[in-house]
Amino acid sequence: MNPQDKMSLSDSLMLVIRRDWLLAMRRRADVLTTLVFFVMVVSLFPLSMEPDPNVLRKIAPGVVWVAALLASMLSLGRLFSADHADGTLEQMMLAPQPLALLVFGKIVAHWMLSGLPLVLLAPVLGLQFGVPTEGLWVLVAGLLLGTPMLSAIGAIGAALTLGLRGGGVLVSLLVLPLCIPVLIFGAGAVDAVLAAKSAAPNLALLGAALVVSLAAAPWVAAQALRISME
Amino acid sequence: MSEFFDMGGRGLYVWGSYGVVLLVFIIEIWQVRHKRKMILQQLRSMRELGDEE
Amino acid sequence: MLEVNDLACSRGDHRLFSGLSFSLSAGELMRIEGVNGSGKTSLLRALCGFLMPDAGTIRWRGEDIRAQREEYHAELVYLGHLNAIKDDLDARENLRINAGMAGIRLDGKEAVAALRRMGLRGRETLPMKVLSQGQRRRVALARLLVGDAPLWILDEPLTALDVGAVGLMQELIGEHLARGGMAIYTTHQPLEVAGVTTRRLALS
Amino acid sequence: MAINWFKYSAPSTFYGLAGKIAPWCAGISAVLFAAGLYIGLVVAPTDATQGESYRIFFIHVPTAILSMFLYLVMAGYAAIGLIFNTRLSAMMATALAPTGALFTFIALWTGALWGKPTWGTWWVWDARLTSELILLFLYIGFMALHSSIDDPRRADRAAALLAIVGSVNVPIIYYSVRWWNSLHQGPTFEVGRVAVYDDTMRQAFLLMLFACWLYAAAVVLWRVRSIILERERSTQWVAELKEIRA
Repeated sequence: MNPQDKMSLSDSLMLVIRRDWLLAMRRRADVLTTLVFFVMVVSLFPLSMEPDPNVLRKIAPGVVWVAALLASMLSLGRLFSADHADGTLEQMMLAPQPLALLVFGKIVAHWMLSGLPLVLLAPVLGLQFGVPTEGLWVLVAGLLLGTPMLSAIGAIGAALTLGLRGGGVLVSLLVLPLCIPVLIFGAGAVDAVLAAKSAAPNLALLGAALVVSLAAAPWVAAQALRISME
Repeated sequence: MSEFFDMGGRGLYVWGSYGVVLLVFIIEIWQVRHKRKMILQQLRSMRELGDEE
Repeated sequence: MLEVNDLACSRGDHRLFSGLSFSLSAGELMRIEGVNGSGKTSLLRALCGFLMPDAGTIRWRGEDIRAQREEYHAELVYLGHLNAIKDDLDARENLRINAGMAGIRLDGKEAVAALRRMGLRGRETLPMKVLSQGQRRRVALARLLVGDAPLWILDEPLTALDVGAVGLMQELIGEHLARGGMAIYTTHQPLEVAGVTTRRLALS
Repeated sequence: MAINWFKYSAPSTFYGLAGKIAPWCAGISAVLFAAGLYIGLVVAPTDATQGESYRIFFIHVPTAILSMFLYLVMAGYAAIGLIFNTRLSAMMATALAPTGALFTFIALWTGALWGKPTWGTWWVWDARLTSELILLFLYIGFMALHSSIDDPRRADRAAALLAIVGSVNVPIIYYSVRWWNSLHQGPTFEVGRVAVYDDTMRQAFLLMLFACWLYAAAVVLWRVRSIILERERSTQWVAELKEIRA
């Protein structure tokens, strides 16, 4: 075999991302379901109360963030389970690249398919709640920094609950408490702007947490996969 | 004495706290003892089955 | 090349086997035998590094496999009970992606050639959904034709295969051994390679 | 003289050792509880601002401290079990979880009963109570994960990893909740805050803290004995125990 036939680390990373993207495109309904769920949860809040514009504006960041959290929990079940069921995960673990790298690829793909659409849709929902423009920007910035973290931390939970009965509920039970800081800083950023304060500290903390979790979570999730595959 | 149990009108809260603690401890100790009893019983019956063979 | 020393494995708290030692060198073929539940699959999974042994060592080229995971994986092909095949993709896409996952870049032509060798001419771009179980197994086995990994670990490779495909497998393993490769497998069907004595390892 | 720690890490040795230590822990704990409750409820003076309801402090704060401490101990045992593959450490982690969760529950319950007379609400979203609530979720997650995996070794290892991830997160969660709380309500609104000005208050608090700690030790050791028997049931030494031969 020629040396140029071997794949570099970045080639393998791209392969995993492209593969998950391709598979999702063949099953677009799954991506859409998550998105519709997100919109639906957010829309339920005004219906469950007196739609006072002032109150709605106040609760908007929290509602959007909680809905984003729930929507990404919903899609976590698919992260490894299909690959586990058909044996692809075994082959992934036997790849000559570090497993953490491939897991990182899957996290990136998961975020592009379930996190990014939420980020893009969030301003529209913000407008429904009467959030002013500067608040919308901060909401998007916060979600952009926060949703990859949900995918990364979620990957750990998904790997730990691989192939278990009732894995879907269990994964939320494990992952949601760990995501609380993300929720606090993300929703806090928008709150700060709406209260005419700077959102910078919140966003800086979110950014720092993102760097740390993207560095650590793939490795931890890889260990979890090894445990679960035993 | 009744003054002690009244706790300056806050008896419900103070005794509610300590009472639940007592209850939780009793339940936990009972549960631990029960678990030990069950496992010993199980091991004994396993042993008897082993002796018959 | 592959040395197993005093290996012990268990499932949960139940011991499957212990004190297992053997070695396998270039050109050798080994068949693992034993009744259901004797730990054949567990042994193969331990050899891949999935299962942590309770005791003992597994060495590849003199070094523990856990100390050199990536290097070892580059020289290993494992085919388990599961085919690692995606229903939403076609045969060619499946093979190219699986090869890529194993670090081998495969162009469309090479993939088609490998699939044709496995007797899948005309099925290369059909969605996997419409293929039969035996044909899916053939797509999975096509992984053996790409790359040059010396160690093959095959768990029941003949499941769902017809007589023709079994003959093809015997041929493929023979070629692999002639190249200096080695293979270790389990099977409930007869699988003999002409001119090679199969070593047998019985698990009790 | 060097102590052979590995000897005590064998489940068979530890089973006997735990059986000897546990009654002592329980006995001392009972004495300390009696002394602590007497000083805390009878001797210690009434608080000037909060009245008698501050006496919940003597049980709320020790259980809150221990609930966090037990989580860290649990994560520590879990980490040792994961790294060195020692079976006993994993069993200890499993035995610690229910007691930790119960202490968390007590801290929450007593916190609520403190909030009502002091601020007029059953629940305040202050840093300590909120962190306790999240801690309870973490404990429940640990136990739920452990019990939903059939293979005991996988269960030990998966739950251990979760506990380690959780213990890294506990301080982050605590400080993020604190920071969020300081932005919204101000730091004055914290359950468990008492100006300790009297020596008897300090004594009662320390007595109760050690009493709770020893109670936890006793219960965990008793529980781990059952877990050891359950997990080692097929071994020779279990079959030879006199409590089973009897």
